[in-house]
Amino acid sequence: MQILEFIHEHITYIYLIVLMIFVGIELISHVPSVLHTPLMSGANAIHGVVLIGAIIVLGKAPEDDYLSLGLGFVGVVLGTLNVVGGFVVTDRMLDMFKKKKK
Amino acid sequence: MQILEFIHEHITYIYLIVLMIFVGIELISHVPSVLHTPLMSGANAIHGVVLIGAIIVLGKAPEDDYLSLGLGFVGVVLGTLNVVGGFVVTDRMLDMFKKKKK
Amino acid sequence: MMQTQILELLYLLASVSFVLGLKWMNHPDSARRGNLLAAVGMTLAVFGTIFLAGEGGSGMSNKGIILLGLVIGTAIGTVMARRVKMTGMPQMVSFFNGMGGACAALISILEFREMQHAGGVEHAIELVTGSADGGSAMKLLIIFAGLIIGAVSFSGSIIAYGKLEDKIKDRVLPMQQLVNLLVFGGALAIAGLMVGGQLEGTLWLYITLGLALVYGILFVLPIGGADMPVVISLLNSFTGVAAACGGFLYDNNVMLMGGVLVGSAGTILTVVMCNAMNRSLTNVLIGNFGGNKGGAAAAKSGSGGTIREVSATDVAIMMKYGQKVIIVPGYGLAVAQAQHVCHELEELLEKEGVEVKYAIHPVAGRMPGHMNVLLAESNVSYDKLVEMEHINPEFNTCDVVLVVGANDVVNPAAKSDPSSPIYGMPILEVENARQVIVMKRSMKAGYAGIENELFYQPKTGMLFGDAKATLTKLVNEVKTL
Amino acid sequence: MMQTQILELLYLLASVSFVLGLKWMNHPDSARRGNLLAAVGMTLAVFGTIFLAGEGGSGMSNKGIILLGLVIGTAIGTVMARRVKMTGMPQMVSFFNGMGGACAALISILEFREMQHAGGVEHAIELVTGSADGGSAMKLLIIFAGLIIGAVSFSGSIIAYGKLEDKIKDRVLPMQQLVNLLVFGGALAIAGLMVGGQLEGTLWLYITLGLALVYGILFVLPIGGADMPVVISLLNSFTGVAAACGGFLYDNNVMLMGGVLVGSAGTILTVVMCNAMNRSLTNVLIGNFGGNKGGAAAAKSGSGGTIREVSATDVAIMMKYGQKVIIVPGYGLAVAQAQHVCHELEELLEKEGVEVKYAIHPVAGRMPGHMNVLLAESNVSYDKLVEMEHINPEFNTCDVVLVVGANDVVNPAAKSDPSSPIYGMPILEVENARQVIVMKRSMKAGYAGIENELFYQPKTGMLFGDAKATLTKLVNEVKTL
Ligand SMILES: NC(=O)c1ccc[n+]([C@@H]2O[C@H](COP(=O)([O-])OP(=O)(O)OC[C@H]3O[C@@H](n4cnc5c(N)ncnc54)[C@H](OP(=O)(O)O)[C@@H]3O)[C@@H](O)[C@H]2O)c1
Ligand SMILES: NC(=O)c1ccc[n+]([C@@H]2O[C@H](COP(=O)([O-])OP(=O)(O)OC[C@H]3O[C@@H](n4cnc5c(N)ncnc54)[C@H](OP(=O)(O)O)[C@@H]3O)[C@@H](O)[C@H]2O)c1
Repeated sequence: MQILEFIHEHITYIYLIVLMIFVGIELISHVPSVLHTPLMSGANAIHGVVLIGAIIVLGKAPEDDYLSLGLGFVGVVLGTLNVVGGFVVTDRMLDMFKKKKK
Repeated sequence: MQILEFIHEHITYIYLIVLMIFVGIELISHVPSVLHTPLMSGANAIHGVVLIGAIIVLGKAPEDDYLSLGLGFVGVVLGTLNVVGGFVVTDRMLDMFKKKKK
Repeated sequence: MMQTQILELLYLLASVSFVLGLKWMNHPDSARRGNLLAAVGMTLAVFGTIFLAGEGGSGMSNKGIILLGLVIGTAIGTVMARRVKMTGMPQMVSFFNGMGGACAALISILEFREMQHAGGVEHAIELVTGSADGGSAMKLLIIFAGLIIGAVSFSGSIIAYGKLEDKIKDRVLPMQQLVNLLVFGGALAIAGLMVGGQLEGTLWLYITLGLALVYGILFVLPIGGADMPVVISLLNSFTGVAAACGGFLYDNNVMLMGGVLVGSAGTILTVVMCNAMNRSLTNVLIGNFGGNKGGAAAAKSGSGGTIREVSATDVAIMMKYGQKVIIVPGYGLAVAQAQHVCHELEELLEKEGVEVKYAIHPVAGRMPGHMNVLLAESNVSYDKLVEMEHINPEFNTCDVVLVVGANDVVNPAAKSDPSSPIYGMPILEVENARQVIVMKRSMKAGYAGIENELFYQPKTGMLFGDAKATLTKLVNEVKTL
Repeated sequence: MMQTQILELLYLLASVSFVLGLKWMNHPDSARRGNLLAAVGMTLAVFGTIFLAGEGGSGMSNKGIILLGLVIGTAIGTVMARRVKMTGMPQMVSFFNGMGGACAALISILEFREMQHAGGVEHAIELVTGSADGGSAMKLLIIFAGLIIGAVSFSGSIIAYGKLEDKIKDRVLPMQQLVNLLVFGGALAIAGLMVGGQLEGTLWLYITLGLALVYGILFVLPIGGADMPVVISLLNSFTGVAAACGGFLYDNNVMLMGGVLVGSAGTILTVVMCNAMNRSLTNVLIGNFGGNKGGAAAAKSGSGGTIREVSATDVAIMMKYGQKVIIVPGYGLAVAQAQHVCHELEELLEKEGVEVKYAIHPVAGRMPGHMNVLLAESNVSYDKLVEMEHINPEFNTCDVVLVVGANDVVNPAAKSDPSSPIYGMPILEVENARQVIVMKRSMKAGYAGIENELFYQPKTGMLFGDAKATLTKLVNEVKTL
């Protein structure tokens, strides 16, 4: 019964998650294999969205709590690394795949 | 601003709809053309889910409101036609596509 | 309330079953299972609603009438769906689609009635948004959307049904586009005024309904009968959207999900179907070379070259003493209901040691998969049906190609003539075979309404007559040889 | 609060941009645009959060520090991503992935701290569920999930990075499976007890963190370096799930959507990558024929037949006076960094009137697309790179095939020997060419660690030596001939 309760409380989340899983599966199922590496890299950049979590944590840290501020700051830097590095690397890779005029 | 208000109020619906649209597009984009007719028919059966609306309408009609009862009843019959007819026709069509042993 | 929670779970499962079902329908092997899965999900959702929804989770009132409706609908639906001939499938789908549209329109009417009874606008508020302002306008908006879309889908589907049953002919009104615009615009305008509160009263609702019904008729009437599969697919997605409106109205997840899914999948399917015929959707809807122009264009036939007529006896000999025969079935085979004789001929030849295959063009006939369905129905073995890409390289190893009532799908203009309306459509390359025999009744054009140069080539022999009659003749000839 | 509403809209747009971006990345033509779109969406979401989130929509506190972090991260990230060599891409991806994992773990630590400060369990309730019971347990559950998954992803990615940089060797502990199980089980058990309320205190959080970090190391350590792309893809999807946990925690739609998308897409991508190599995921993770076994199997070489060695001069003559040469690049070419000399040879031959093409096997090298990236980097024109399906029919029209440091991708056992571990993998059918020249350093096996019968065929000549050195020799020979 607790599981029903849980489903009830989070029903929209569950719908969203289930649908997004379907979207993810369908998107990837038809990719040519030469694009696997850039795709992996692109997906890597997208999960850098975790950066927003770090921003929220840092943004609500009390101004005198230096440990929180410090760790939050590190979190933001690392998250940004993931996002920026990820997108730049992917872009460089994909640049190799475009047709060149001879 | 009213549009922002609207988006705000229905944000989960919007997410659900957008994701479902993506799912629908991705699912259909890779179908072999011989399956178009059964697929159309299968989709037809699925939108028979409108039957549930007819059930709700009929289910809340006051017992002495004969017009509502009558129209609701017709709605349920038509909706059921859509669902049952749709699935049965699709099944018959798909039956034609299975490999037969000679 | 545990009931409500269980119902939520059932709705979730049903939504997933719709998605998975459609996904499985992508492959011939799993398609049937997919359809079954969606049906099971639907059943769960329907019975869940009847017995678990409502206040306190005690289920619906009027359970008896609801169940009666279900029983009657199931009985009629099953009988109709079982009785219909394979070739009548598209009109059946159209009919059922229309029923869904009508159902959506009825729901809207009843909801409107209820809103009026409950003292009009103010009451409905918490039903939709829970917020105080704009709530009832929103509800009205959804009601009218469901009404208009449902009604258009209903009347349009019925016209499509009639066309495919050959009960309704293509007809273009004078100033068709303008009339369409006026009718549809009228419906939208009235709906808009009612939502905005400038108009009131049930009468206007019925006027909107009427206009929407008329628009559905006008919309489908001028489109060529052969384009109906595309139109049905489009109307199909309309009904999906109407169902989604219902989901929005009742905050009902499974209606919303199912409706949106069909709305989006149906739209894409429509586009994909058009692409397979090498046409754009607007082209189908406005009708560039659809049905009614076929006859006219065909009149200017016999333009160039001479044709060579052959007799059934010649063809029978050719085939009997050949190594390999490929049959190209087309729309004419379906019209003549000649699939059974065709299968008989094939078996006969196989017994004589001739290899026989069928070359299946994806848009041969008038609905996608038409030829598969037709031939499978007459028990042709599945591995004799070879798809275009796989059979094309085989034509040059083949002695005789028998084109039975096909035309556009073997028209070389698609490859050679950039000005042809079918230019770019992949075709069956029958000219590579040693001999080509074309069976049709006359020199008339096919669906696209254009000349076919193939008929004038030296290696082509024409065998005129109704496909069924000619094939029967061939069977007899082969037997008596 | 209009700010909040705008933020919501931005999050919606960002979510859509992620989906569309990934969709566009499916085709080489639109891939770059897709990546850009996702980046734009991400930027909107990030700056939206900083300036519009928070109470009253006034944005975050500590804006200065946040922006400083962004600037520093952007600077370092851009420089690293720009500096890295093309062949070092996979380890770079792994590194950035690890940063994301670490970020997720840090978030969990800080949220836990805040829960403790705010007086522990009771306070957190409304933050997550809005309901009175189970709320804080739920929050703790999410925190621990984010912590463990993020930490595993971090340490695993760093090990994967080290392996690809050749700084860490494959190592199997005694009773590896058991140790793994204990460490991971321990982390789960402590987390479970804390969520259940039986354990308390920050110390346990750090113990869980430690165990998770150790598990990440143990998990990746024994897997062969060549399998790292698959492992990275898997860890990638882990980080996605960790990000989704954050979305759940903060009720933040864009984190949830982005995280779940990557979680599901990454998982499927992992499976698809395994399939392309004809292996199962468990096989990669437990290591059936991964890196460290290659050496051993290769020892039993020279099993059957004799080989024919050829000289660089012979090969140069053959190619110079041939009509058509096909080059098959493989892992050895990448290792030897011979792509530039290879391009030089190709240009030289083209100038002599020889037609030169490259045959690209989808899993040649050690990451998907490896050969495309490598050759494109050395300015080989894109239309000289022909994919497997298209080049295979061409081999029989070709005079010389030059296999440069490839092995498994041309191993005929994949077609002929059902007992071979690579049986069923599609290969480049080089045996159809008139002459096959194989350039490698020894008779050692490749990635799959198996014999290659091709080397013993009469039409095959072996040209031993480092790929770069040998190619340079060939270039000189062709020049001086
Ligand atoms: N499959 C789909 O989804 C779909 C949907 C809509 C449109 N289309 C279009 O339909 C066309 C299909 O090509 P197709 O080659 O199958 O057909 P077609 O081009 O329409 O040609 C059919 C031919 O069959 C002949 N025919 C008609 N009745 C006959 C009878 N009783 N006995 C013998 N012959 C008969 C007609 O010539 P006579 O009058 O001289 O006998 C006609 O030329 C394509 O243009 C396609 O784009 C397909
Ligand atoms: N692409 C991917 O995504 C991916 C990922 C993981 C694994 N794999 C696997 O990797 C394999 C790829 O096949 P492949 O044919 O490219 O490579 P391979 O089968 O691993 O063979 C590479 C060959 O190159 C030779 N070599 C190494 N260094 C060399 C040098 N400096 N100069 C000249 N030759 C050198 C080696 O022989 P010597 O030692 O005798 O020189 C070796 O036999 C497949 O089994 C695939 O499944 C691919």
